[in-house]
Amino acid sequence: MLIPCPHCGTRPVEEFTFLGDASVTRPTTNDPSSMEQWYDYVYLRNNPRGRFDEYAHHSGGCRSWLVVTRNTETHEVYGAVTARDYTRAKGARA
Amino acid sequence: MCKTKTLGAVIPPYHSVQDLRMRYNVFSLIKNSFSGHKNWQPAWREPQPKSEYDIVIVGGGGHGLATAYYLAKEHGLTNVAVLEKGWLGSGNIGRNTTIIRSNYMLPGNNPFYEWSMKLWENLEQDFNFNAMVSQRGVLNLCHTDAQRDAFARRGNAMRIDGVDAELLDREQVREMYPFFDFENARFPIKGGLLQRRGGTVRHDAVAWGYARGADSRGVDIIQRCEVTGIHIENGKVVGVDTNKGFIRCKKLGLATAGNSSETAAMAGLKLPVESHVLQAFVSEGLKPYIDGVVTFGAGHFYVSQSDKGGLVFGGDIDGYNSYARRGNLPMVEHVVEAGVAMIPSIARVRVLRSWGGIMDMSMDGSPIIDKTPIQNLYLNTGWCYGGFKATPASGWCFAHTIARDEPHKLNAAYRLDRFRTGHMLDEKGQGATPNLH
Amino acid sequence: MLNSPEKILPRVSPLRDIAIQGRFGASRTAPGVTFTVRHPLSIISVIARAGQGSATAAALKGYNAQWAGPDQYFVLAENLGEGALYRDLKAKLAGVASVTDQSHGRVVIRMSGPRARAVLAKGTPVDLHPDQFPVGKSALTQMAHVGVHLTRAADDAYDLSVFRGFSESFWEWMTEQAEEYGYQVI
Amino acid sequence: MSSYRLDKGGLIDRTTELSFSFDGKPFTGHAGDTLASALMANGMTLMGRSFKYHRPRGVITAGAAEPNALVELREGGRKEANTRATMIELYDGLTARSQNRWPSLNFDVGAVTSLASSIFVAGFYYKTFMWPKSFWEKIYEPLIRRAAGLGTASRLPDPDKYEKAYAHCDLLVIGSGPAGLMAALAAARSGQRVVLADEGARLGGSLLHEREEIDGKSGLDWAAGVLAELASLPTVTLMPRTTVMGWFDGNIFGAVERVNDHVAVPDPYEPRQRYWRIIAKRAVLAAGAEERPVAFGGNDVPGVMLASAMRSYANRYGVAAGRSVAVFANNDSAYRTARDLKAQGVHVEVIVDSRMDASADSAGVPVIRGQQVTDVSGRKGVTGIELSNGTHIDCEALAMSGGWSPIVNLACHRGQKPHWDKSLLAFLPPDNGPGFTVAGSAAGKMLLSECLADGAAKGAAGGKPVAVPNCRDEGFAIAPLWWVKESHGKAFIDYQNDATAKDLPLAAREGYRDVELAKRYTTTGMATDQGKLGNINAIAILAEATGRSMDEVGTTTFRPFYTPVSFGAFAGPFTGHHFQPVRKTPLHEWAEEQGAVFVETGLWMRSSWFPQDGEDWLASASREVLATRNGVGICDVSTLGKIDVQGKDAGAFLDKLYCNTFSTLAVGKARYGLMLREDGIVYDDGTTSRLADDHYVMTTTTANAAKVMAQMEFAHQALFPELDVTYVSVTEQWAQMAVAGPKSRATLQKIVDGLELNDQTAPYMAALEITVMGGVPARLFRLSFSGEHAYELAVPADYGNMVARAVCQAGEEFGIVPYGVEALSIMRIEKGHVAGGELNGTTTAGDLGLGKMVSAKKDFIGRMMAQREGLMDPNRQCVVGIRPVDPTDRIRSGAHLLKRDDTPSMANDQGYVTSVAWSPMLDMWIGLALLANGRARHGEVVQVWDGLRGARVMGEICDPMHFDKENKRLHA
Repeated sequence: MLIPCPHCGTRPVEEFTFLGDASVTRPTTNDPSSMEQWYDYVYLRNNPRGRFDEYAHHSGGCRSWLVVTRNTETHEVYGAVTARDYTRAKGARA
Repeated sequence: MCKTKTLGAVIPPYHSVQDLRMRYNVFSLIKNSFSGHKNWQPAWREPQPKSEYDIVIVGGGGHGLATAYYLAKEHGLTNVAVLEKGWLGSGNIGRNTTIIRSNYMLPGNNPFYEWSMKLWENLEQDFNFNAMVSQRGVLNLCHTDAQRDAFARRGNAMRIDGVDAELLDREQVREMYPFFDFENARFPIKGGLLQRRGGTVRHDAVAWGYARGADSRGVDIIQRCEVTGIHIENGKVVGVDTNKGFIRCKKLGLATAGNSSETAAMAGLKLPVESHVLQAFVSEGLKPYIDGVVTFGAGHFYVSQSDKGGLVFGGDIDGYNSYARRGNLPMVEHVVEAGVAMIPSIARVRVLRSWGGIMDMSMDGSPIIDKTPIQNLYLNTGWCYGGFKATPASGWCFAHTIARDEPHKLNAAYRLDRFRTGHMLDEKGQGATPNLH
Repeated sequence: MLNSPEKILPRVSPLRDIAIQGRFGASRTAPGVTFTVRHPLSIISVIARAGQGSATAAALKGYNAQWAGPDQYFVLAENLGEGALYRDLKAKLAGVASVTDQSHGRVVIRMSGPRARAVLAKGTPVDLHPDQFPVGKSALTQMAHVGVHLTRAADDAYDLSVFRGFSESFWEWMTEQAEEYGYQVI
Repeated sequence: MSSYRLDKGGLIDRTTELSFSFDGKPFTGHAGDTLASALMANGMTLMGRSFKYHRPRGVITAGAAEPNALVELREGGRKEANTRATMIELYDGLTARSQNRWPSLNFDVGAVTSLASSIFVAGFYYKTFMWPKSFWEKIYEPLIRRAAGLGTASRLPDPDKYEKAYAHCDLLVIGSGPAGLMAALAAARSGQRVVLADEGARLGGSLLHEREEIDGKSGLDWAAGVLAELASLPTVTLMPRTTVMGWFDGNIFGAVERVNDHVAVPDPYEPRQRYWRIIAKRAVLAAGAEERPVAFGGNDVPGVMLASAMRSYANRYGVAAGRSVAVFANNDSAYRTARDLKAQGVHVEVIVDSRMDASADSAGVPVIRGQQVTDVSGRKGVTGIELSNGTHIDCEALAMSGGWSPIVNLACHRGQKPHWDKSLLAFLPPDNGPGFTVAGSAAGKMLLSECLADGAAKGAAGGKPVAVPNCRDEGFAIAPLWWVKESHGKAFIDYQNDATAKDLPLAAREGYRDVELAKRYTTTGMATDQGKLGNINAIAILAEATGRSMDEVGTTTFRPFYTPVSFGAFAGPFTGHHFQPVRKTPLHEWAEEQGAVFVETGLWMRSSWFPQDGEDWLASASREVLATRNGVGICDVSTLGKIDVQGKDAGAFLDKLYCNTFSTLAVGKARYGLMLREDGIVYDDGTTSRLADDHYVMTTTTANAAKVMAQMEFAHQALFPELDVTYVSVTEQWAQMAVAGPKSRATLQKIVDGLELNDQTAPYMAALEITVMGGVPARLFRLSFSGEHAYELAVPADYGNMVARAVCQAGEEFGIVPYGVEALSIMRIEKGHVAGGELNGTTTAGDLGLGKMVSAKKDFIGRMMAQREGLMDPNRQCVVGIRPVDPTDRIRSGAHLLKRDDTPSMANDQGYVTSVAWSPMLDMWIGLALLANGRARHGEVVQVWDGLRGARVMGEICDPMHFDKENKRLHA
């Protein structure tokens, strides 16, 4: 599998560490009533067969966290953006 | 072998198995040889699905078939269908590294896996099928003082509950496996934790034995039947859509391993589970080389030798979510590097084949066997890479949970809501990162 | 102003007793690869603060600054006293970038010669074809389980910068990979 | 003894004679031979025994799919089991032995199993060996295991080296036959970076053994011309002896180059094999096609082989399979064998063609049409054949051809399925898009002209086309024939595993109808050739038995590896001591001088203890503790993770990372910090110091340094990108030493420049930037893990050893000792500080007695989830101290805790001992433990149950701080 790191160019999968579903959003409140949101954030995961946004750490390269869009059934990689940009875009959508 | 206490159910001797079309034994083999083996009956029927069942189990793998078997055998529930989208046993039951053991540590896990071991020990006579249960020992190597301390904790947790465990020192390990690297190792072998009752089982035969046993009791095993939707009315499951039409059911059990998130999503449930590919490997056939099962403690590698002579081995998951039953080279190298580090002479042995299975990796490394928020929907998932050894107990407990609508005490800790309440069963201490379990 | 400590205590490379000068490996032909330990060296990590990426890049004009990640650089210099480059950059980049001295934390090995690229191909998945990896370009990668900051210094010369603690192990691996071509250490 | 060397012909070098031995007997052959061809040239047709029935077997193929002629090659640590004689290039001094036979290949007692073969049908073992139960493990299984397996693996370490490498190219061409050469040429001429790989020792593929002409030249000469052109181009890499064994995601191919398998012992500077990962923009698979056997009685007798193999032995190796041969085929291609053999002067008795309408040119060899070979006579060599009409024909060898199967394996390695072509009687490769195309006969192009044109087109892929050379095509016509059912003898499908044609209908009858189930039940296709020869026949027989089409039955999954790969190749140089890199601290040299015993800690080597005069670890560590507590000790703590954190929001960032607060820390001070995971469990701990308003340096535990760094990167980049903060590891920049004990200040004072150390200038938890030894920059932290008045001194790593020596010199008058991690651990347990045993990934701050550190005022990672009921339960196991009631008793780590009078059971389990130490200060074993509701149980006596080691002692629960509870020494 080749991952197109926005900083380093295309690199093979052995340079990356994965952290799963990137669609989760850390709650912005610590109010006790938000416990369910936190449970969802920490424990529940999108786990689709097919297109999937996932966190990937270029741990063997530039050490950037990326969000890679990939097909979990064919392993086709559609693209990657930095987690920073992904988070900001998600914030902008919210 | 150490004494173990029984856990409720009494395992019947083989002669109480009822209604088998044809008993298997050496005499039936000889008899059939005279007729050129033309008269063997099918091991299971190929029925068309009925329009309604009391219980439908989704997933014709080890856990699903075992569930159906024990529903029929232990609870007398035979109006049961097992729906399998591929061929019987095409999931992880047919693609694992065949290891059985009960060397667990936490109170929620240990009695469950020990019950599984007891069921293994009587399985073949129970279902009249030789699955080659082979208790040649599982040895976990340790390479640091901290690992040895952790093994001492684990071994004592086993012994305190009557499970066999031995802590070996370096010389005892060397006596068992003198050709391991004791001279030039990057991480010297300091000892190991041995469970002599651990071992291997011929994995396909487990699926076939359970299928034959369930079928003979009236369970319909329907292959090439893919579930495409779950019907829920007023918070209750009423049936499933399949490629062979709608099938009504009073109760629905999901035992779909790596596909659990997908099947649960049909009922609107999001699970604390990720799907990951785990590769396994077999070498060319060799004369006896490794007697038991051995796991390396300084890398990801475990190995045993099958009765056919192939070294069956594996390591870690590839690490990224996947539904593709195949992996990539980095993990192949990672596993094999550890293998050669453990056994320097293995360098000239050849790896014949690699394959992959999809693991239902849970958030604490332990499984879920439970009811769900939806009435009459039951869930069996989260086996990480330990599902095979659990097959008998998983089926036994899941059958109990479905039949009685409540978990058995053996699976009481495997609750779906344990993450919400903070009662995790985390043997490795890795937390909510499924790919580290 | 601090005293210059290397006048009292010489800096000691972790490869001092490892990178022995001489000719090694196959000796059928001229050495395919030449290794040099670049020591002592000043190596300063520069990381731009938020929004200061271009200001940082601009401020580093005139320095030997090698790309080392997004808005990050290693600035290298030879023959400067202990902490001199660090102090210089820290003053120049105040508020613009974080400056950290890594002079002792990394070891830089220069590998050159006609077979240098072939040796590197035994470690890194980075495509070293000159179209893809021209002179002056740097990459962060892994070789032999060790993180490497790799820079093409000339057509057939590369700098490999690794954490100091791994340098001995890395040296053993790298020189073994060069044996078939014959190598010299100078 | 019917095979022999022909007088002329072949690509062997008849002027070079090579000596070798087989089963101890000496033979000679020529350069260019394989072991198989050399044995045949010496009249040896019997080369192996089969798996189940120990049937005598000879070669079936001349290539990689060989299932029968497997031998043990070489000796000692270089011994390799199951090596295909057809792929071993002969070298001088080669030694090989036959396998799976006793006492000899010629007389094998194991063949007795064939007497009972009528009950040894597919799956028989699932039906028996169950009674009596105890017999399985004691009798049946040991027998089965001894009988199973093929060759014997060495138990000596492999002395050879292995390498790994990456390659990049625009086009990878797999296979160097007509299609592969044209593909490579087309791409190379347009300037692309081309890699051409072939498993053979010599490039050329089928052109090396076929007699077809191209552009008016022999195929061999034409190939030589193309190869010369390719070799002259700097953008082309030719890789003979390189098997591309797998296709992986990202168009990455795994390949193994057999650099030195063709010599007795590799050059000391070269590897035996080199494992390649080839990253290709495009690939063309031009692997050719595999000829199929036919299932008929005795189709395994030595001397029965594939028609193409027999042709190859004659044309390439100058060896005839027998003095008179017969040919049996269902297609035209086998006629070439008759013609080529005849041209070489071998007597060809007859061509038996199953087709009534066969019309290929037999060059005068008699053709019997519409007949089939039902049986072969002879046991260890062919003596004749029987036809379906009862005719017996004498011959010494039989060439068979059941048609051709395109070698599509690689094209299906990523889950694709091939599809059946009814006219070619072949599974054709799937369409994998432009990144991976299949060309030539691997794509079902059965004519030479088609192969050349297809290769050229797919190599160019729309780029500049190249001219396709001229050639004359041989015809290709075929009619189905899989299994001659009238056979009396066993008709083998999977030769090595002894799976017969009859096993497949039996499997279907018993319910194992799916091709995957039938495979598993009969073991067809599970031998070392992975079904290359037999699988299509098996599918056809299964299709007939179940009334399905070939496509409905389908193939089993094509999985890596195309041919088996040695463990050594995958492991490369990362074996033995080089399995993982060694990481040494900047004080390693100093520690060595001090006589340290090192211990692996992750990748680090840490000094563990410093024995003197034959001390064991306990005596040494105890002495080190006493000397430190009574005077001064120095310890290498460089392995702790050190992270430089800078920026306007550095404090705010640390507040997110730690459950306690760092934005309020004063410049020049350090603070202990506790880091949680988002699930509320403790992740790591360490001290963090503030060097300036916008500059902190934090420390992590040795074990978690890398993980914490990744966690910081995640927190900043994915969770809090708005924070203006940077962080970089400085672990390796600093040599760091703990200097501890009542004389630590006096010791350090001697090397510190211009600063008087006292409680005002360097109070407890001070963090100072200073210089030592006349100008060496340094950081001085007044921290204590030991509980003593202590410091940690950090200096740039290149100075580390010299500074450590200077500290030792300065402390000499106080009796300074170096102490290692053992002594460090003893002292931390005496003081009740938690470490790895307690920070085990399942404990909360509260469990560790650190609940008060958890801020209620701010958001931080782990805050909310830590409040779940299961993590707040007062009955959770929490850290306590434990010591034996009888001070002469020993407590061991990993022992479990039970109430005083309880019987051992999981239900009664109360916790366990996490860390222990012999305390030289208290003169007894002490420990830390996790105990249910432990904080409320100080003073309680419990059982310390260690059934694993047969020990049970009574222990008293106490405060975790065993020693100096008032912390007087810290401030002394």
